[in-house]
Amino acid sequence: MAKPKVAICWLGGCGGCDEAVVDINEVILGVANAVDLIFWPVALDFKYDSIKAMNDGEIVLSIINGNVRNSEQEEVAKLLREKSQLVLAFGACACFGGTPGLANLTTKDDIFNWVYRDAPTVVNPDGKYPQTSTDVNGKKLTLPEFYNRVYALNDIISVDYYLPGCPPPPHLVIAAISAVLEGKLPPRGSTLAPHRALCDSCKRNKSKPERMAIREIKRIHEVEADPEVCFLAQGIICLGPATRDGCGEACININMPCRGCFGPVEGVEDSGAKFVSALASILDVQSDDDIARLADQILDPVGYAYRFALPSSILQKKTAKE
Amino acid sequence: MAEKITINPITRLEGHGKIEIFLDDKGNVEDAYWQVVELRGFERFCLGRPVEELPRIMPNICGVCPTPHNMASVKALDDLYGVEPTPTAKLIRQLQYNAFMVEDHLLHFFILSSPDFVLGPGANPAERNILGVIAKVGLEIGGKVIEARKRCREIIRYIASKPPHPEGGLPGGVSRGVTEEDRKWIRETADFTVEFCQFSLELFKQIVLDNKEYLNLILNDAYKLNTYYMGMVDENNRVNFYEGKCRVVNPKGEEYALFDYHDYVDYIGEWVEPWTYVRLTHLRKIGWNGLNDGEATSLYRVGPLARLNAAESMLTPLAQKEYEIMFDTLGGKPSHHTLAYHWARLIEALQAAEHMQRIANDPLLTSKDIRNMNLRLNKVGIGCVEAARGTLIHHYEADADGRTTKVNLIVATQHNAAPICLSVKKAAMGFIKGPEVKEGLLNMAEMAFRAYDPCLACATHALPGRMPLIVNIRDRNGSLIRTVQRT
Amino acid sequence: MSQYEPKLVCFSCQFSWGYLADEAALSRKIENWIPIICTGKIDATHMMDAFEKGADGVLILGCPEGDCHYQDGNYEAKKRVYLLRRMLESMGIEKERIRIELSIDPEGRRIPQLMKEMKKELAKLGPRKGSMVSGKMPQKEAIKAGREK
Amino acid sequence: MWKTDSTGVMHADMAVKQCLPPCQIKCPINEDIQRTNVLISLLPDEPDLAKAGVIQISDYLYEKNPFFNICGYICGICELECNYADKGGAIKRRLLKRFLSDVYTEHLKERGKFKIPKNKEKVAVIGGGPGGLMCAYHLSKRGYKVTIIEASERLGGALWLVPDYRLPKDILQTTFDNLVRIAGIDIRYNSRLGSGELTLDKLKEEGFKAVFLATGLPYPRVLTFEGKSVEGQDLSGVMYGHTYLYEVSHNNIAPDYFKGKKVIVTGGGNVAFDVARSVKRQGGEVTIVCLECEDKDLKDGIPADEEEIRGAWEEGIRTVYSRGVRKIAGQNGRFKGIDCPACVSVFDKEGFNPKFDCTDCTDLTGDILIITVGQAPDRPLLQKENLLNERGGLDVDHLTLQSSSKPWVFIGGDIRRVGFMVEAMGEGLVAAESIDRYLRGVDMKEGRRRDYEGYEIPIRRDYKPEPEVPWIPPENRMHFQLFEKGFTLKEAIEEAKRCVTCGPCLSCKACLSIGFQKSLSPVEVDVARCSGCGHCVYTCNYYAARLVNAGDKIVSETDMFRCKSCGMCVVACPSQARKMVDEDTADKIAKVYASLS
Repeated sequence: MAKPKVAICWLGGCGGCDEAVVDINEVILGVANAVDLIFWPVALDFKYDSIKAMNDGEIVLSIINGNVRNSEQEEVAKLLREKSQLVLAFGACACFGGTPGLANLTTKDDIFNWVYRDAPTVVNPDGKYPQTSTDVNGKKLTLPEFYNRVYALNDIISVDYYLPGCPPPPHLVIAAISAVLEGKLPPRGSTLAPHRALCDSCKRNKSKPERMAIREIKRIHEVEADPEVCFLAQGIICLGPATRDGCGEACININMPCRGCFGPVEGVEDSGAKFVSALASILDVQSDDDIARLADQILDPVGYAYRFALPSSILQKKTAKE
Repeated sequence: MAEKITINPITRLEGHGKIEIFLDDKGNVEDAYWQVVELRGFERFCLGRPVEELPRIMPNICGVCPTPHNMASVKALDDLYGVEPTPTAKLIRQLQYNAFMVEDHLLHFFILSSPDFVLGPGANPAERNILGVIAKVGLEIGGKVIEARKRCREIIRYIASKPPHPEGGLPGGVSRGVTEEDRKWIRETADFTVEFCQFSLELFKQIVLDNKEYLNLILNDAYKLNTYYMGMVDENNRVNFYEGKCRVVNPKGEEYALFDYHDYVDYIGEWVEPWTYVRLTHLRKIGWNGLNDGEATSLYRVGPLARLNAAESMLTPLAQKEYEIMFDTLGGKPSHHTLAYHWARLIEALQAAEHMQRIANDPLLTSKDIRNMNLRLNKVGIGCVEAARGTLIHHYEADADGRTTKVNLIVATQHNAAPICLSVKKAAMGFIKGPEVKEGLLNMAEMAFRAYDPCLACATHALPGRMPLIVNIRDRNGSLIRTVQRT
Repeated sequence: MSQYEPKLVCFSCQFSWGYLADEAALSRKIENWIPIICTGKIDATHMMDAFEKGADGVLILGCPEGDCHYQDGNYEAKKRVYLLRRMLESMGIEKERIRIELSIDPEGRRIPQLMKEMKKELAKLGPRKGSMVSGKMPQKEAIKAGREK
Repeated sequence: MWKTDSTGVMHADMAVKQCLPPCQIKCPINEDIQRTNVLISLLPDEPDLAKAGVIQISDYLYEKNPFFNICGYICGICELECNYADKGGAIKRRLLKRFLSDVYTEHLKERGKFKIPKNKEKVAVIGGGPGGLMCAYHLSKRGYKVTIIEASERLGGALWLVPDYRLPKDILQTTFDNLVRIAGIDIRYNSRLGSGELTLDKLKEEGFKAVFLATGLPYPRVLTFEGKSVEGQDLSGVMYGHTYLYEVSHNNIAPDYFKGKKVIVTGGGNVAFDVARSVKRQGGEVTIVCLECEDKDLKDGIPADEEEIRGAWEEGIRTVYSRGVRKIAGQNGRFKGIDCPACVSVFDKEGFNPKFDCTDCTDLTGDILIITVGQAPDRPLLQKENLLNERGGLDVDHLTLQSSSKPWVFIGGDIRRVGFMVEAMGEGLVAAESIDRYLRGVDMKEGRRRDYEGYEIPIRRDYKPEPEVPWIPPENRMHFQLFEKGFTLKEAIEEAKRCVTCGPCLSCKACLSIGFQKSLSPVEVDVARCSGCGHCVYTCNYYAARLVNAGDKIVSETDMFRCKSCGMCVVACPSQARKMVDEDTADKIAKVYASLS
């Protein structure tokens, strides 16, 4: 029987997710044998038309990484959706919008003005901005439309499975791929990662005091963090409690606190909101002034709580629906 | 017209790219454009973020060369906080950095370039890939390539967590130190890579230099571009990836400028064209003179060949030998031969490997003194490193709370953007005659552009590793006569 | 702008607000009123949800400082509101859109009045500008460009 | 394997564990203190609006304690264990009850009789003091035909000896009259057990199926020194505190009876202080001499209440601590003074066994000596009824109060162990239960031994200081009117709010009874989600959320008894691993939000 057709595709990503696929090293050879990799721009030639020519659902699995920021990405996403039985949102950008999703804190105009006008190195006497279509001495050059905001993949198409992480770690990539190959997939809509929060597997979890309270917020550069002790217990913002486990504590291992690339814990809609609730509750403050003092030590709440997931936050979904 | 929205999966970094080639009546190439079609706006959405978080955000610019972004960012923080990293911290950072250079360069060479040389530019594309290379030079090489990548990335993981998204690095130091017991496997990895880089250079020489046809190809005018070159050098004008001053040499090879990267704004300008999202850098003092490599050109190139042109020697002995051999063979400095980037890349890989080896044996490596906590927040911080693909500059400003107020980034592929356009055009003109385009010729055009490894290419660090390319060929009215793809 | 009527959601602590009034009668008088056993029970998610569901503001009426039946629930709410406000501000939602008031009013007479006051404030702010950038949303599924040929 | 032929099996009765706030554990009848405090705190601050609420609360208390209003004047035993004691002062529970009393005592006459048909056996209660009354009330509530055999002409026993300035007589009268009416109890006044025909067997013949003997301690204890009675107690000018207070309660002593007289009172208990302060009010110049030392916290510390000591001191009563009485000196038949050696220790492991240092003596002269060193039971009677064991102690079971010699007789109250009024009431309650079991023929002990667990004070940012309790200044209170002003409605509400409700919801349910909550929804932890991050532990002010080791992992759990269902841990949980069982807040919110768009 024919090998299952699999497509791997990036949208607005950084290539790290493709690297992550390659990071399964030897295993990739086995996978390459088991499936018919019909579409992997980073690795393969492909004919765009050949995909359009396929029957709906002819592709068994499309692994899509990256978010959607322009018309081109939107179109690929929709095409692959139509041709694929399963779509796997691969990596934080596809699952929640990713770091570039923070761009939703600003506007397209603001970005253009800086990049093409205000940046110190810019030389742009005629104030030219990139156009979707330009005539260069009689020759028409086109560019895709740059949208006003970043979208997570499931804002654009329906997604069957999610594999979060920036990027997803090899062991989960392998697990996900074999799950598909062996047809051992959980119900649609599932996230192919553990259900609990990072603390569950964090070696520092046992180091916490019985009642953890924060009296001072410390920023990562301000202290020499104790590599054995819970970051929050040291007053260092760590997203671990509000972030899905599965990364293998990559950052914790190098003595850096979690920033939430695995997104919300199973069943939590908006990890940012939940994190604010949780963090506020362990602030040990004595007065209103104290609340202000301590909370203001948290320099950038949105940047911590939504480092990887702004476009899929409750409030962003709103604008997505509009 | 559906073709207009055909996805052109070429570039990474600031996203995708495509090449448009325009023919004149005779069907000869009149014009060619390489377009970067994506933009993400890191320079804006980083505003308001705590500045110390930037080294954890910037690697998302590129998951293929994230370590340079991480490192440039950390160095910008050292600068912003007016702090010198401890000697040990500096060693650890450079260990991570060189490990990255080795894996990135080697993989680019084997998976991307070697097929063209080992098998020949005109070889059947179906075999013209890493598998073909393995078939020809032996299976164990494929294994070694994967092994080299794996082992180098282990070092990165150890120091800075996820290799595609390093999260380490703090102003004045690193977040994690190296232990004595770990020094052992790190040293073994370094030794292994030095060996493998030497082997690779030998392979390159046998296959390419001992083959007139290939040598001529390298020296072919279609692959020649007379530009300035920029690269970072130490106080002895030796190639240095991690620190030093920026040295620019003119097309004749004479020093045009030797500047502290803090002054980059005086030297580097970014030209805006409406047909591409990438800003085209050029030498500001000369001024934008368009896409040309004539006398008046203000274009400069960066990356392996550029670095070697801009420097006077290599940092490490073995690499130095290779450096001399290369310029002798290519007829002196500077070399304008774009394909020589591949050779230069291997020589740099060797330097990186040797440097790793030196660090792995440095007694200071395992000291506990990995942070300099004596931080004094300044207003501005600028960091610069030599990324695999060329000079990378991160420029931050922050308010009194250390909140980011300004970000300006100049990334390698930007420096090369204009030259790439030019090279592609030249190569196209050189090889594509008439609308009947042979795949081999097309590949030759592509080779011009691939030589820069414009980051998108390193995305092909993957099996079976074939460079995808879509070229739209249009008549003088601009209507598309055909889209050529290698199949 | 004149006919613009801001939508307000009001949470109130049962131990201090309107506990002597007939709840049913009162809630007929006050729209979008949610009596809750302790304001410490209000999750940031609830507040964000309110905005997402179309509220222009959230008013939280807690019990007086030190009088919380559950010791410090009113204070918990304060901490949460303060932090959330700061976050929402950077997301383009003015801090005036969440207000917390710690006081007592067994009959609950002041609730409608407090809501009116806040609505006045909100009317000045005008309708909520989505949350930060709103984007033209490509509608799901329907594949347009890329296929017609 | 057993040396003897024992099976190794032995009946041990199960102790029923019950979690309560410490005040309710301290209270011998476990009154629902927390609940009342919560309800008082939610009263309207308009007196006439509040009245209905006060009556509602009081009715509930009355069910268990038909003279809680009296407790409101003289019983603050629960305050001794209040967690707040060392956080700013115990919650003034007594005054809160007195606040209720001020409204409710008046209202008592409107309270209807028990509806229960009196179709059960006849039971006699001997002694109409607090213990006897409590027993009678609860038996009659269960349908027994109860008769109180009272030696005197009034109910209340020793309560009458409490001076008016602490407990007005009309309160007592109203309370007992209504109690008898409401409970439908028969009373035989002026009939003393042992006098004339009246014996226990006689009562049996009369058809009483069970008897509760609660005759208290009718006789004053004589003054002794090193085991021997001190001579001179028969001198004129020497009297016993009890006799004195009895006469005072009958207004048999002229208001200025002690004018210009130096009066010495021996004894360190509350009764001694009642005596001293009454004497003071009748014009005497009073000195108290007690064995115990000044520091209440020491084992030999003075037993009288803080308030009594303070009151006496304010009123200019001098107290001589750590002195005994070795000799009572007289002159031609009249009392002249006492000779007081230093007391070096009052109690040893045997119990009360004072030691003196006779090299350190002082003489105190005075015109009158009032001996108030305790009371004694009617031993001869108990002997005659043969209720004593060979060691001369009462032969009763301490759990059931059942007499071993006469199983149909139950003995409790001061007669068994002298103590506070409410302790006697407690025994009355126990006796009622025992008699009921005895007459129904069920197991006397099963399920009765209780082992209480008290709770620590909940965590909060600031604890409030206790309110100042206003007393009439000493110069204006030299009369027998109440000198303590009760709480105003506002003060009562404030003080009730101060209570931090240490106890579990199960023993309170105040919020349910007023419809704040549909149910007590304990918090459940979904272990499939809990990562043991511990945020819940810090937010929980009741030590209900805690972390436990589960293999190599940590998870949180909820102590259902401690959980107050406030929901704060649910909010604090970043994993939504905590949720409240059948709880409607979410629906309420959803409903409102739905109406928004």
